[in-house]
This record gives sequence, structure tokens and C-alpha cells, in this order.
Amino acid sequence: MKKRTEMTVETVQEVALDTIEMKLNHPYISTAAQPGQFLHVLAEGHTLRRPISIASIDREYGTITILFKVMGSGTKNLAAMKPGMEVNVVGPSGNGFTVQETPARTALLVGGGIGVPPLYGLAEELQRKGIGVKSILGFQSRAHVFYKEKFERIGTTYMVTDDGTLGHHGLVTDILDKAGRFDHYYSCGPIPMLKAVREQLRGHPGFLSLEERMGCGTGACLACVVRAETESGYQKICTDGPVFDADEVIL
Amino acid sequence: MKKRTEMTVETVQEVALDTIEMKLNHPYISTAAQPGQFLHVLAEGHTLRRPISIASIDREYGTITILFKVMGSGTKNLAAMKPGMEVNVVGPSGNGFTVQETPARTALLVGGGIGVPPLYGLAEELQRKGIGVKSILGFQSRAHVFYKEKFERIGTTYMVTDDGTLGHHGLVTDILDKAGRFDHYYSCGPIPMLKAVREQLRGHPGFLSLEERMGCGTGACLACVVRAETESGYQKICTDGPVFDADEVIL
Amino acid sequence: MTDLTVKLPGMTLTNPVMPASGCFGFGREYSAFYDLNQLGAVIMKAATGNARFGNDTPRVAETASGMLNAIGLQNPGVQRIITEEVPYLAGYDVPIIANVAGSTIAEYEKVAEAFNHTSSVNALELNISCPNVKEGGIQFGADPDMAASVTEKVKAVSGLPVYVKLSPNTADIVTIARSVEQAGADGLSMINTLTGMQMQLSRQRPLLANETGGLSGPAIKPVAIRMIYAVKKHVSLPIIGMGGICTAEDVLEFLLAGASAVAVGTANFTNPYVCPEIIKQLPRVLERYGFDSAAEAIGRGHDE
Amino acid sequence: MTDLTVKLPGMTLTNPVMPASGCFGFGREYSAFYDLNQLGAVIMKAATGNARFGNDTPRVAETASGMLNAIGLQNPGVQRIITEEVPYLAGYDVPIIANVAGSTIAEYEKVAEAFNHTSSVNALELNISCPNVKEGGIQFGADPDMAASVTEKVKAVSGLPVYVKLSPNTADIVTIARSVEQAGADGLSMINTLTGMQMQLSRQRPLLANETGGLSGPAIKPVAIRMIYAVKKHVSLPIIGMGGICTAEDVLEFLLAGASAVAVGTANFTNPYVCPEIIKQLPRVLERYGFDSAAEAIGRGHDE
Ligand SMILES: Cc1cc2nc3c(=O)[nH]c(=O)nc-3n(C[C@H](O)[C@H](O)[C@H](O)COP(=O)(O)OP(=O)(O)OC[C@H]3O[C@@H](n4cnc5c(N)ncnc54)[C@H](O)[C@@H]3O)c2cc1C
Ligand SMILES: Cc1cc2nc3c(=O)[nH]c(=O)nc-3n(C[C@H](O)[C@H](O)[C@H](O)COP(=O)(O)OP(=O)(O)OC[C@H]3O[C@@H](n4cnc5c(N)ncnc54)[C@H](O)[C@@H]3O)c2cc1C
Ligand SMILES: Cc1cc2nc3c(=O)[nH]c(=O)nc-3n(C[C@H](O)[C@H](O)[C@H](O)COP(=O)(O)O)c2cc1C
Ligand SMILES: Cc1cc2nc3c(=O)[nH]c(=O)nc-3n(C[C@H](O)[C@H](O)[C@H](O)COP(=O)(O)O)c2cc1C
Ligand code: FES
Ligand code: FES
Repeated sequence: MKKRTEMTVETVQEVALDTIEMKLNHPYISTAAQPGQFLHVLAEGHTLRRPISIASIDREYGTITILFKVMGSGTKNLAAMKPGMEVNVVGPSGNGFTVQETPARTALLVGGGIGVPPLYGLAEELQRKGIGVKSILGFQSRAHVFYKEKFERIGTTYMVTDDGTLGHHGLVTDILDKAGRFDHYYSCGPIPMLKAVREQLRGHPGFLSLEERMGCGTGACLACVVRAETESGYQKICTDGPVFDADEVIL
Repeated sequence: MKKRTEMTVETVQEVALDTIEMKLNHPYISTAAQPGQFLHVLAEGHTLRRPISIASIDREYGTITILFKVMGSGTKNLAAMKPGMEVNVVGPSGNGFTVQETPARTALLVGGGIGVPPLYGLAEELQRKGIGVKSILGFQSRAHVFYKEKFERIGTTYMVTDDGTLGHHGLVTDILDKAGRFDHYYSCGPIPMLKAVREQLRGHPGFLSLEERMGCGTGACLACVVRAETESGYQKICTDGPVFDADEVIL
Repeated sequence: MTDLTVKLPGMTLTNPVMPASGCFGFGREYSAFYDLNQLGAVIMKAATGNARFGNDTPRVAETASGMLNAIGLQNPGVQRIITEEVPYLAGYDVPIIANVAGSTIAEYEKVAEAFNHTSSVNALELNISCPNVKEGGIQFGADPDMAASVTEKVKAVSGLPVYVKLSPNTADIVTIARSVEQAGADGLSMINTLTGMQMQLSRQRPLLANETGGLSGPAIKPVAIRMIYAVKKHVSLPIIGMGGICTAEDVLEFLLAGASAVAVGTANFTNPYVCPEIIKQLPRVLERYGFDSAAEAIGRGHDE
Repeated sequence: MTDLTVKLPGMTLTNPVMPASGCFGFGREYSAFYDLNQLGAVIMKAATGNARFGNDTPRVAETASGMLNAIGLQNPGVQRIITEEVPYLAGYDVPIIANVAGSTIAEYEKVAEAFNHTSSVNALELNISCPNVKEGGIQFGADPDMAASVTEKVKAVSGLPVYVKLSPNTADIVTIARSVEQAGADGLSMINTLTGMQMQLSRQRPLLANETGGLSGPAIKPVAIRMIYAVKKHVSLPIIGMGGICTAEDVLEFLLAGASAVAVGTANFTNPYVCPEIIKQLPRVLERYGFDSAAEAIGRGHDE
């Protein structure tokens, strides 16, 4: 069950250009959270909450790690929080990644930019379940890269940058076949990337994590809909998603 | 010359019920300020600045003391400031008290509630100039009283409370004649009090410090006018005042 | 004990605070946060004759002390609302107000008529002020004659009290209010959103797919108060007031201006518990300003 | 080097940023903070035929991301403005726009005509949108025919380009804009304030002595952007845009929506240095979004 609560900031760190890693403590949220879910975070002085994915969960220490890029004034405020301060969140929100245990033996993760964080928590979860993980991670440039080593510790990881300053020069979709065999794929990133990934991986079962501007973040306002092959013709990203079966949503 | 600048909070203290004393450091402001002037203080997240009187000036240590009552959200924010934080002010603003040295030998100060703070800086200044000070200070109740001892250290001080919990039970105007002889008077407080004081002390030269809701605080918007016996028919409290010759303004 | 009860045509509210249409779905989502029985009433999301998908996304944008929305009246259609949503809400002991929208007068009539067939709906809120649809909505609310005509037609087919929801996008709200009063409205609901726009600098285009959207939140509160105050002077219908309410103090401000009850919209997004929190604070706030009851404060901001 | 120059009828501005009428007096006060030569232009406080005292106090109230004002066009009258204020501003190398108000068309004509007799004023801003006076002001701006008629009469007596300042308190800003365009306006200035009100809980009365006031500040920016965008689509007059501008990003948003220059009002109160600060940031912001000049950005938020 999702709750509105205060989480205590444990650490705040710039892990890449304009990219903040923040560890938040809350026994309940950290127990209830699943990879792929998000926190709907209140940024002081703002009307709308900011959706930020859960990047990693430490149930033992009761913490959640989030990673976010400083974009506008909400994330800027958030980045200025100091250890000991409290962040007001509604969470864990939405439906996270479905981790299929059988017969899946290997999963391919494809992430772009700020779509990478939720995949990290997923990678950890997959590893815990004994499922092999291969990752293809795209960033704008070397300066934007984060969590490379962490992904590498979990499985084979291919790096891609728009400007070639690290790994493959180009798009994640250029090297999808490099990854070889896998059972499921999981992808998160900008819509054009998700479209291309889905197109190229058609035939494989897969899950996409989508983003949309939100009002309520709780399923009531219909701000965040995506057209889908459902009876109603749509799904709500904030409650039905953000993770969807790749075949279900119309991008 | 008035400036927009950041002043550093040195101390914050609740000196009476909902009444905060705050010491702010700034070499320039503390040198330029005169008793009766005000700081136009930015309260985070607010469109309009808050006018707060300069209650005391310590030129040696470069500090200004302000005293304010927590009323709405602006003063609430301000009260939450901690030592080391910076307060954005425009100041010193307005025209302060005129301290006439000759032939004045004794001044009577009449203050009500949150009109008391500017009179304290004045009392200090008068004392420095060798002018005798008598004060009549009115508060809602004993719990609201502040700076009693400080005024007493400077001169004879009569306390008045609305509910009689300290000093005279009633209004400052009940005991104006108790004060005996004086040359000038200075008064600050709610308009009905100022009107009554002026009425009772007609014949004595006096100065009144007025309050009005402000827009610009700098003389440009005409939000803060008071009708006056001037050619234009009005005066601006933010720049012509807040202190006026008692005979000049029409209350 | 401060009495929060408020009587309105079609319902007696245990307190004057209800969620606003479109900001609370059909109640299910917020029932995960608290017991809806605490609410004074619930106003449901707009119903149209058939299901509507609404506008393309993005549908919302944040603004200074407010937000823009261009949902576009997405809803499953009045029949499904009656069969699937009303029964859920009817499980609570709270008056239900159905928000009625349409592209033609006939559609308004059809939707209004449909709600005659459920005993659980207490009143209709006639939405002639939605700024986010190409047809219907605001076009009926901008003109006093059109507004009167929809009101009259809906009154003729409906067995329920009708609150007409007015648009602030007008030079003369009093004339519109008078006009729907004469047409037989039982109450007014005001205000809907102000039409606004935000440019997205990076795309050099309006941010919302619909280009314009409705401005709501604290930013518009002064406009709401002004319009309610003006209408209260000239019209004797009870008013459900809304526009930027976040606190119990805001509620009192609306009551003083002339509202008999209030709706809270955007603030639910900032704080999902805002309605019960306001309701809990309200007795204290009324007391602080010298009121023994909510009813006593209604219209008290007017002279004499 | 990003070129900030903007050409408007009657003046070439070194940059598109000027203080808005009523928020900057006649410049003297802000000249204590910075050199006014940095400004793109200055719009003076409204001038009326004779001196006016304005409304009772309180005249301002704070609102969420905005403020209400009901100054009531206090000013020393057009003659004294010409003899005492214009010469001071003329000492700077900055175009001067005179804001013209009146209670009757004859007064508008008289004030406009008076400004023919000074060589230092570059243009008139015709204020048919002040919400804070009982007569004149907004009553001329709410009706397209009245608006056209004042514009025509003023154009007939004035030798200066006339920018008509429009009110957002209307259901149809485009019709008013078209109407004053046909009447011969040289430009538009938009928007003036939205009418609003605040209740003071402790007094149980409207806070402002005038009861209603004009809402300005960031709260109204989405309304301003929407109206400028809509008018730009249908009218070919240059627009001076205003309403909630605080940053250089805001300026770009107005340019994209269709403004050729902008005015900054309320933000001067929060930060007396806001105009020069915006002007300093503007080249960087234009560059970041791919513009080599301010002129290039004008209207670029529109399709095609
Ligand atoms: C389910 C989900 C998970 C997300 N997870 C992450 C994450 O882990 N790390 C991260 O850096 N970002 C993530 N985002 C994007 C993040 O929400 C936005 O970058 C953030 O809201 C921007 O806020 P701002 O105040 O900095 O920007 P502003 O532009 O000032 O925000 C203005 C408004 O637009 C909304 N907004 C702006 N960009 C986006 C966007 N891309 N998606 C949704 N709303 C947006 C804001 O929430 C706010 O309401 C996620 C978005 C969604 C929908
Ligand atoms: C020249 C001058 C000197 C002052 N000196 C002091 C002082 O030394 N100590 C002190 O406690 N108070 C002083 N005041 C009053 C003080 O400015 C207000 O109490 C304060 O602005 C309230 O702000 P708020 O955000 O708490 O209240 P809110 O009610 O939230 O404020 C809303 C708006 O109203 C304005 N406002 C509200 N009350 C007043 C008021 N009484 N006078 C002017 N503006 C008001 C605020 O500035 C703000 O713009 C002074 C006022 C003036 C004009
Ligand atoms: C996301 C959203 C959806 C809305 N949908 C509707 C609607 O379907 N019908 C309606 O009459 N008003 C709708 N409104 C308007 C609100 O009911 C309310 O009148 C307005 O938002 C002002 O109140 P607020 O400032 O508290 O949000 C909607 C508002 C928002 C923010
Ligand atoms: C205190 C104040 C006084 C104003 N006086 C005038 C005026 O005399 N003439 C006029 O045309 N507009 C006047 N306005 C409106 C502004 O010029 C401007 O159109 C409006 O405030 C919106 O801009 P802003 O949000 O940047 O303040 C005034 C606004 C304020 C806040
Ligand atoms: S954000 Fe409101 S339904 Fe998803
Ligand atoms: S506050 Fe603007 S003139 Fe005094």
C-alpha cells in the first residue's frame, strides 16, 4: 500500500554531471517497494509532485536510493536537500517490473539516460533471483555516465554514448544484437528509444517503463494516460504502470 | 543610501509570546541605519517584502536588531531562520526619527505592541545624545511584553497591559499625564492609539511612526500613502516616512 | 462544538468540504488514503454521453502556485459511470454530485436524464465551463442565453437539483449567474479554470498537446473570491465555491465571500490527505474567528 | 554576440525589457538602485487629466505567487508629469512610453494631446484596462466598440504611436484586439491585471479598501501567454507582453508566444534589480535555446 510519508535523507551525492544520487530512509517504504515503482516527491513550494524512480532498495538498512537529473526548479530544490532533512513522498507508487522466475534465465536491460536508474534496482532483484543480467546503457556523454561499475558487477554491460566519449558511439539500438541470447527484456528511456527497442526486439517478451507528466500520481486525474490495447483503450502510467508489457501499450 | 543586500543572521530568540528578536550582521547597513528606519525583508517564496523596523543598531559590531511578531506566513518563515543563514533585505529604508538636540532635554516615548521596537533604537540614540527618556509601553498582556528592563535601564518606564497582567490595566493614553514634563514625544503603534496620543498631546511637538501595507517599499507604487498637509495632499510611508511630524499627517 | 453542517438543495452535508470534479476521479483512488465518509460530499469526474478518450498528452503543466490541465473530459461515458462508479461511491454515506458535460444540448439532456435512474446521486453539477474541449463546455458558459438555455433544458429532464458550474473566462460573471438563476438553476458552482498556456522553451511550442489548458490552484483564488463575492450580492442561489483552496483558512475565506460549501481540486495532488486535513482544522479556524458554525460564516464578508 | 535590439513603432529598443506602468513610478526611485540607461524603455505611471489621489488604503495585498493592487490611478496629473517627471527621464537615453488614462473619452484625448507637447515621449500606452477606478479604465476595454472608439479618438489627436493596453477580464480578447487594430492602434500592450479579491479573516471584510484589486505577478503568467498567443494568431500589431515576468526565461516565453517586447511589473517589488538582472541574463538564455537575436524569437512558438 502506498503512503504519504516523510523519508529522511541519508546521503546526497553528485554521481555524474547534474545527476544526484540520494539515499532515503524509511522502514515501511523500503519494505514495500519493488523495482520499477516510483516515489512521488514533493518539492518545496511546488504544486505538483515529481515522479522519481526507485533505483535501488536496501531492505536490511531500510533505505531507498533514487537517482535524478537536475532539470528544472523541482529537482534543483531536491538536490539542495541535506542529510537529516525530510523529503515528503507518496510511495511506493505504481506497478514495478514483473520478475519472471521461470523459465527466464537471462534478462536484457536497455536503458537510456535517466531511464537507467530503475533498471539498476531491477538488475539487483534479478541477480538475487539467480537470473542472468546483460545491460546496454546509453548516455549523452562520458560526463553523464553513472553506475557503470555497479552494472558491470552484476553482468555484462555495454556502454553507449551519443558523442562516443565512452563505449560505442551512437544509439543503444545499434548494438542490441551484440547482447546475444536472452529470455526477456526490460527497457526504460525516452519514447523514441523505447519504440526502436521494441521494434528491434519484437518477438521477445519485454517490459517498458514509460514517463508522462503527472497530476495526481494516484490514478484519479487522467493526466498520464497512454493508449493501450485494453478494453478502455488506455492505461494510466501512474497506477497501471509505469512498467507495461511491451505489447500492451501504443507508443 | 539604501541597498539590496544579504544580512547574516547572528542570533534568533523568542523574547515574548510569538515575538522574535533577530540580530543581523552587515557592516554597511548597520553604519547607514538610523532609528525609525526599516528593513524591507524578503520572506522566501513571497512576492512582497515585509517591512520590519530597526529596533537597535550596534555600529561597533556591525549588527542591527529587529523584533517582530509572527503574524502570517512571511514572519513565520523569517522566524524559522537559523544563525548563519542569510536574509535578503532592502535597507535601510525610509526616514527615521529626527532627534532634536536643542533645546530638547526630555523625550516621551509612547509605544504599543509591535510599535515598541523602533522606539528602543530611538531611546538608545536619545540617551547617547544626553536627552532624557521616559517611556510608556503598552502590550496585550504580560506574555507579550518584551524589552521592559532595557527601557527601564534608559529611563523611567511605565508599563500598560490590556488585561492588567502587568502594570496599568488599560490603555497607554490613560497614563500619559503620569509622565510629567517633556519636550518632544515620539509614538509608534496602531492608528487608533496614535490618534488618541496625538489628540491628548496636542501642543507638544511630536513624531509618529506609521504602518501601511507596502508594494515596492521604495516610493514607486503609491501603495502606502497617507493623506497629509502637503502640496500633493499625501505622503508615502515607505520613503517620506515611516516617521512623520505629528501635525503633518491626516489620520 | 462547532457545527459544520451545511444544508444545500438535495443534500445535507456533515461539513462543507468536498473534492472538486476531475481531481478525485470517482473516489476509488483516494479511498486508499482515507475513509471517504469524512467528506462533506463527492463531486465526480465529468460524465458525457459516450466514453471519451480526451486530449493527447502532455495534459498537465505546472505554473506558479498552480497548474494547467487539458484532460479533455476523458471518462467512460454516463452508463458505465452509473453501473460501475456510482455503486462504489454509494457504499459510502456521503452525498454524490454528478458532473454533467456534453458537446450539444441534447447530450447534456441525455446525461442528466441518465442520472435520474440511480437513487444514489444527490445533485448534478452542470459543467458549462470546461475550457479543454473543442465543442461544448465553455461555449455554453460564455453566453448568458446559451447558459440559460442548457440550464432550462436540463432542469426539464432531471429530477435532481442542478448546480451550474460557471467559467471565470468572462467579463461579466454576474450576468451569467443571474441568467442561469432565472432559468431555474438550484445552485451555482464556481469557479472552473481560467484558460492559460505555457510555452516549452526547449521545443519552442506550447507545452500541452492541446496548447491551452485550464489554470487552477492557489494562483486563481483571488479571482474565485472576487467572482463569488460579486455573484452573492446579486443572486440568491447557494454557491459551491472552489479555486485554489488548500487550507481551512481558505475555506473560511470562501464562506465569508458567499459560498455555502466548497470544493478542493488541485490541492489533492499536492497532498492526497488535504480534504480530511482541512475538515479536521475547520472547527478550530471557525472558532478562532468567532464562529460557532460553518453556516454562520456564509456571506458574512458582505456589508451590514 | 546575441543581438537584443527590437524595433517597435516609435522607438528602437536596445533590449526588449522595460518596467511596466505603475510599478516603476516615473523612474526616480529605481534610479537609486541602477542606471536606467540599461533598460529597453520605461513605461510611466498612468497620467490623467488632473491630479488624482486614488483609493483609500490598504491598496495592496499579497496572494499566492502574486499580489492585488487597487492604487486607483493616483498621479499628479498630466501637466505636472510633463513638466516634472518627463524631463527627469529624458535625462536618460531610453525611450519613454506614457500611460494614458481617463474617466471619459474627452479626458483620454486631453491627456494624449498633452503629450504632443513634449519631444521626449516616444509612444503612448492607452490604458483602457485599469480595474481599480469607478469610471473609465476597464469599462472602455471590456467592449470592442468602446475600445475602438477611444483608440480612434486618441489616434486622431495624438502625434505618437499608440499601444492599446488590453484587459484580461474578457471572454474574447481576440475580438477586442482586432477591434482596436482596425481603429488604428499601432501596437498592443497586454495584459493588465485580472480582477481579484482577498477577504481578511480577522475583519471579515475584503482586505483592500476598494474591495477588489488587480491581480498581477507570476500567478497570471499562463493567462498572459495564452492571450498573447491567441492575439498573435489573428492580429498583426506588435505586442508589448507582460504578466508575471521574473526571469529571462519568462521573457523568452513571451517572445515565443508573440510579444515583441516585454514589461516587468510586480517583480520589481520583490527584487528592485530585476530588470537589469533579466537584461544581463537574456543573451545567455536566448543562446541556450538557439537564438542569435531577440527579434528572431518573436512569435516562434507558433506553428508553420
Ligand atoms: C514514472 C517516472 C519515473 C521517473 N524517474 C526518474 C528518475 O528516476 N530520475 C530522473 O531524473 N527523472 C525521472 N523522471 C523524470 C522526472 O520526473 C522529471 O525530470 C522531473 O519531474 C522534472 O522536475 P523539475 O521540477 O526538475 O522540472 P520542471 O520542468 O520544472 O517540472 C515542471 C513539471 O513538469 C513535470 N516534468 C518535467 N519533466 C518531466 C518528465 N520527464 N516526466 C514527467 N514529468 C516531468 C514535473 O514533474 C513538474 O510537474 C521520471 C518520470 C516519471 C513519469
Ligand atoms: C514601516 C513598518 C514597520 C514595521 N515594523 C515592524 C516591526 O518592527 N515588528 C513587527 O512585528 N512588525 C512590524 N511591521 C508590521 C509587519 O510588516 C507585518 O506584521 C508583516 O509584514 C506581516 O507579514 P506576514 O507575512 O507575517 O503576514 P501576512 O498577513 O501573511 O502578510 C501578507 C501581506 O500583508 C502585509 N502586512 C500584513 N500586516 C501588515 C502590517 N501590519 N503592516 C504592513 N504590512 C502588513 C505583509 O507585508 C504582506 O505583504 C511594520 C510595518 C511597517 C509598515
Ligand atoms: C486535472 C483537472 C481536471 C478537472 N476536470 C474537471 C471536470 O471534469 N469537470 C469540471 O467541472 N471541472 C473540472 N476541473 C476543474 C475543477 O473541478 C475546479 O473547478 C478547478 O480546478 C478550480 O479548483 P482548484 O483550484 O481547487 O483546482 C478539473 C480540474 C483539474 C485540475
Ligand atoms: C501596483 C501596480 C500599479 C499598476 N498601475 C498601473 C497603471 O497605472 N497603468 C497600467 O496600465 N497598468 C498598471 N498596472 C499593471 C501593470 O502595468 C501590469 O500590466 C500588470 O501588473 C501585469 O504585470 P506584472 O505581473 O509583471 O506585474 C499596475 C500594476 C501594479 C502591480
Ligand atoms: S497522474 Fe493522475 S491519473 Fe496518473
Ligand atoms: S510601498 Fe510603493 S510607494 Fe510605498
